[in-house]
Amino acid sequence: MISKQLLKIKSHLCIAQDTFEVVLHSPLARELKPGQFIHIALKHHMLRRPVSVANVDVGAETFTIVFKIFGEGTRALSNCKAGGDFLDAILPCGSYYPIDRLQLDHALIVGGGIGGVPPLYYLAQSLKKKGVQITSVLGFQTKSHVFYEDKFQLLGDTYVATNDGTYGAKGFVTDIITELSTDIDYYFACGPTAMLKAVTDQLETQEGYISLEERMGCGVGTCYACVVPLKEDPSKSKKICKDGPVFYANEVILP
Amino acid sequence: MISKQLLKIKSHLCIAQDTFEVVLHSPLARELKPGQFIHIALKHHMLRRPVSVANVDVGAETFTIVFKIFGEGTRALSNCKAGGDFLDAILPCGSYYPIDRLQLDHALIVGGGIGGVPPLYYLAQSLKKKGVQITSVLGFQTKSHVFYEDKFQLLGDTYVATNDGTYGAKGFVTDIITELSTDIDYYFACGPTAMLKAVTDQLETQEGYISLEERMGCGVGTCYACVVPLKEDPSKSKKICKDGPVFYANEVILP
Amino acid sequence: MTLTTTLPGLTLKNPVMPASGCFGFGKEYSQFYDLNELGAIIIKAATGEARYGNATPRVAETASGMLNAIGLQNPGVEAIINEELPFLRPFETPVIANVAGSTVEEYVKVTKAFNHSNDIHALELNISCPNVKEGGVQFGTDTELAKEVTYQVKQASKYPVYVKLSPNVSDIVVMAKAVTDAGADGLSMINTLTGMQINLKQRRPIIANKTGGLSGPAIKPIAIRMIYQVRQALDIPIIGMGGIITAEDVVEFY
Amino acid sequence: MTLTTTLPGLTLKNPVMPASGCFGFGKEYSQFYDLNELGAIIIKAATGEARYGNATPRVAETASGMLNAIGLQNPGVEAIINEELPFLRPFETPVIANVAGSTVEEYVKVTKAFNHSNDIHALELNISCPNVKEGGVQFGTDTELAKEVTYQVKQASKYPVYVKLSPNVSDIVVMAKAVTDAGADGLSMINTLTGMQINLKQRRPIIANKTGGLSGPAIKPIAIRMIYQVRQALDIPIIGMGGIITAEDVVEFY
Ligand SMILES: Cc1cc2nc3c(=O)[nH]c(=O)nc-3n(C[C@H](O)[C@H](O)[C@H](O)COP(=O)(O)OP(=O)(O)OC[C@H]3O[C@@H](n4cnc5c(N)ncnc54)[C@H](O)[C@@H]3O)c2cc1C
Ligand SMILES: Cc1cc2nc3c(=O)[nH]c(=O)nc-3n(C[C@H](O)[C@H](O)[C@H](O)COP(=O)(O)OP(=O)(O)OC[C@H]3O[C@@H](n4cnc5c(N)ncnc54)[C@H](O)[C@@H]3O)c2cc1C
Ligand SMILES: Cc1cc2nc3c(=O)[nH]c(=O)nc-3n(C[C@H](O)[C@H](O)[C@H](O)COP(=O)(O)O)c2cc1C
Ligand SMILES: Cc1cc2nc3c(=O)[nH]c(=O)nc-3n(C[C@H](O)[C@H](O)[C@H](O)COP(=O)(O)O)c2cc1C
Ligand code: FES
Ligand code: FES
Repeated sequence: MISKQLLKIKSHLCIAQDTFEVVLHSPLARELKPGQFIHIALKHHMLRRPVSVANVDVGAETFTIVFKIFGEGTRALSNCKAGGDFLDAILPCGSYYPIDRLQLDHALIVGGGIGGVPPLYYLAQSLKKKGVQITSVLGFQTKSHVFYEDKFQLLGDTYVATNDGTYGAKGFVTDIITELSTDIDYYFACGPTAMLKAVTDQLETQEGYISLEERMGCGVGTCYACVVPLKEDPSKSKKICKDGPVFYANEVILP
Repeated sequence: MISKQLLKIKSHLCIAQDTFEVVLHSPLARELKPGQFIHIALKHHMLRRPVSVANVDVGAETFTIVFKIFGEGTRALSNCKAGGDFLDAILPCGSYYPIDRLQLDHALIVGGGIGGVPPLYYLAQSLKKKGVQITSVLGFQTKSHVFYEDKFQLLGDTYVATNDGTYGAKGFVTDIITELSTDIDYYFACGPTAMLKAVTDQLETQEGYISLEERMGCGVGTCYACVVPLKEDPSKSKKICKDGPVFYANEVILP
Repeated sequence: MTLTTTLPGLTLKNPVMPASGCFGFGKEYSQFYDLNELGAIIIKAATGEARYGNATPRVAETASGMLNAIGLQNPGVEAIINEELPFLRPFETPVIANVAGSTVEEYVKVTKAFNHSNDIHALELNISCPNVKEGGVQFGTDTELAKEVTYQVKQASKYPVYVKLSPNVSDIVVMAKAVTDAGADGLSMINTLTGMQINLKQRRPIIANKTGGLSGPAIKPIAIRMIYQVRQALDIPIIGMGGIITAEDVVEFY
Repeated sequence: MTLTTTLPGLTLKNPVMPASGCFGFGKEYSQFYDLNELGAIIIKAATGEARYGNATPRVAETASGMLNAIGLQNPGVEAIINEELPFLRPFETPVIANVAGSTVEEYVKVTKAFNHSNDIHALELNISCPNVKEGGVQFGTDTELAKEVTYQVKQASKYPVYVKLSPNVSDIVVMAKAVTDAGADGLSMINTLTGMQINLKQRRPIIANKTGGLSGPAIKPIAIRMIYQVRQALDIPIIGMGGIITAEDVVEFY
């Protein structure tokens, strides 16, 4: 059940250029599933900010978020301090990768940038625990933005592309996917819409799940800010905050 | 000359209920005269907050302000920290008690509450340095609001009244003034308008100076937010931020 | 001190109610707190048929406010009556239905459909949505249209009718008088002010619809001014909204 | 990149200028920075005779904004010409005079007085001050009055005339068209929105005049929307204002 909580900040770390990893305490940590997000209120901001769950430590009742300074809200978030500060958040929000329902031996994980990589790390961890073989393809703009590559390496084969070639392969995640010769059961993708479009086109014949982003109001399904039209009937829509952010790849029309 | 500066916070102390004494560093400290104020900008607030200069240490290039939490702005001010934080302020603002021009042996100082007492402390200090005898009458609402009595005591006879009688004499400053049998050359009053009205009426036959408060916009004389009508021609006005806050007692019509 | 408030057709335990569109149909927020604690619930706008609404992005943040251009997305009045309202039955909190449309006929159709539901207690006539191409705000900025739709809806409704006024007008009192003359039982004020925000990287409006409705503390001074003006001129119940966040805000609207 | 901007009657080094009323007549802020760095200076409103303005308090703070009800206090057009404008002579920065009045005759009188000054470069016709009992905003919300005063002032003026529009209207484009038809050389947008704030302890409006004009970042989305709408409809120079604080804000108005 979703609720509003004041989360204690356990640690706060800069892990790449403008990129922060924050560990939060919550008794609800154990209920957070890969793909879900929390919706964070910030002083002097009318709208909450959605940020994905990047990992969970059930024993410690903590979970991790990873975010990058993008505008005023994420800048404020980057100024929070471990120890004294609390974060006002709604959680858990949205749908998750339904891995418990899937017949899975080998999963392809495709993540792009700050929006894509964090939730997929939690997903990869969870898949690993279930004994699923993982191949990860991560895309970043440039070397200084790269993070979590080492963590993904520990979970399976991991390939990194940067748009400007300053690290890993030069180009896009799709360039790497073309080269892959592995058989996969499902792919799981998260990142910028342009990337999701390219990946879903490329992997059209594969089963997969994608996670979407949209500007949100309520984050819980009341305001209709975050809809996405459905392929089977574009006059119908689902809400990214409540029915998503994770959708079956062929379910929705990407904007 | 007036200017906008970032002032380093040297110390920050709670001296009475919700009342704070903050020492600020500025090369302009030596130019601040008794009765003048600084106009403080606060994040997330459109309007600056006027606060009087309560003392100056020319050697250290510092000056003191004393304020009480009244609303959101003064609350934010009370959360500033010595060491790291800077205050964005315009200074020096407004007119001052013209003590260098006056023939003075004995001065009566009448201050009411948080708006009145701080600027008069700086005035009393300055008068003392010139060898003027000082009698001070300070009014507060209740005992927990009383501050700076000891400091005034060091400069001359000091009487305190509280409205509820929890400290000093019960009643108003005017009750104490009635009892005083001393001859004074000038009085200097600062505090709530109701008090200023009562005091100027009571001391009608005396020469005196009063300091006014009003909601301000610019604080430097451009916006006409803070005018007060003149006794000699009520269709004319002066600006409290620039021509005031200190006025000759019979110059202005109190609102 | 009692917070009980009596309005035409409504007895409220307290005068606090979420504004239409901010609360959906109640299900989601029932997870956060007991809906019985609310004075009333104003549900999301209902139109004659299901509406998809505008393209996304539909919201943007502004200084002490937000813009929204949802475009009256809703499942249509029949679906609301049959699928959404039953959820609110167990709660003691009165429900106000928000009625929208592109034509007077559509408003009347929605009104009549609600006559068949016993799950609501009043109608709020939304003549002020700035985010749909036709209807919506035109009704709210044209005195004659506002009168006409108020009159027709009032005639058709078995429930009291509160008319929700648009602040995007030169003279709010003229508009308030017009709908009062046309039979409104009460007013609700204010809907959003039309605004726009630019995405500086892309140099185009953030909201796909370009303009959106500005709400939040930024518009509170405008809401208070308009409510004050109408109160001075007319003796009619007013449901106040526009930037209310704290208890102090609520008091300021009295 | 050049910031030079050319407008009717004005060549600006950069498009940044303080809005009327926020800058007095320049003297005070000349202590803070070199006035030569400004693109232009719009001075405080001038009326035919000296005006005292409203009772105090005249300002109040709101969420991301402020209310003001100065009431056009100024020393009168002759005193402005003789006592204030000479101070600005040494600066290279063009001066725009803000013309106000209660009647068309007063507007024309002020306009003609400025014809005798060589210290200004353009007029801004203030038909949108919400804080005076007569005149002011009426001219700005009534299309016929706005046309009439624009026409008369334009006829009387030897300087280009920018008309400052009020946002307190149902349709800003109608108003912009009206004053353009009447001869305006340019528009300036927007003046303040009428608002009110309550002092909760005293349970009455903070501002003595009760209502005041809302300015600041709170109204920026409304300013941008209105400027956008007018730009789509008309080909006339627009001086943009309303909540501009940062360089990003300036860019957003383009
Ligand atoms: C389901 C979901 C999960 C996300 N997970 C992460 C994450 O794990 N790490 C991370 O760094 N970022 C994540 N994002 C993106 C993150 O929400 C935005 O970067 C953030 O909202 C930007 O806020 P800002 O104040 O810094 O930027 P501003 O541009 O100042 O924000 C203005 C408004 O736009 C909204 N906005 C701007 N960009 C986005 C965006 N991409 N998605 C949604 N709203 C946006 C903001 O929420 C705010 O309402 C996620 C977004 C969604 C929808
Ligand atoms: C010349 C001058 C000197 C002052 N010196 C002192 C001092 O030394 N110590 C001290 O504690 N206070 C002083 N005050 C009063 C102080 O400025 C107010 O208490 C403060 O502005 C309140 O701000 P706030 O945000 O806490 O209150 P809010 O009520 O939230 O403020 C809202 C708005 O009202 C204005 N306002 C509210 N009360 C006053 C007031 N009494 N005078 C002017 N503006 C007001 C604020 O500046 C702000 O614009 C002085 C005022 C003036 C005019
Ligand atoms: C996301 C969103 C959706 C809205 N949808 C509706 C609606 O369907 N019908 C309506 O009458 N008003 C709608 N409104 C307007 C609100 O009911 C309210 O009048 C306005 O937001 C001002 O109040 P506030 O500042 O407290 O939000 C909506 C507002 C928001 C923010
Ligand atoms: C204190 C104050 C005084 C003003 N006086 C005038 C005026 O005399 N004439 C005028 O045309 N506009 C006047 N205005 C309106 C401004 O010029 C401007 O149009 C408005 O404040 C919106 O811009 P902003 O949000 O950048 O302040 C005044 C505004 C303020 C805040
Ligand atoms: S953000 Fe409100 S419905 Fe999704
Ligand atoms: S505060 Fe602007 S003139 Fe005094």
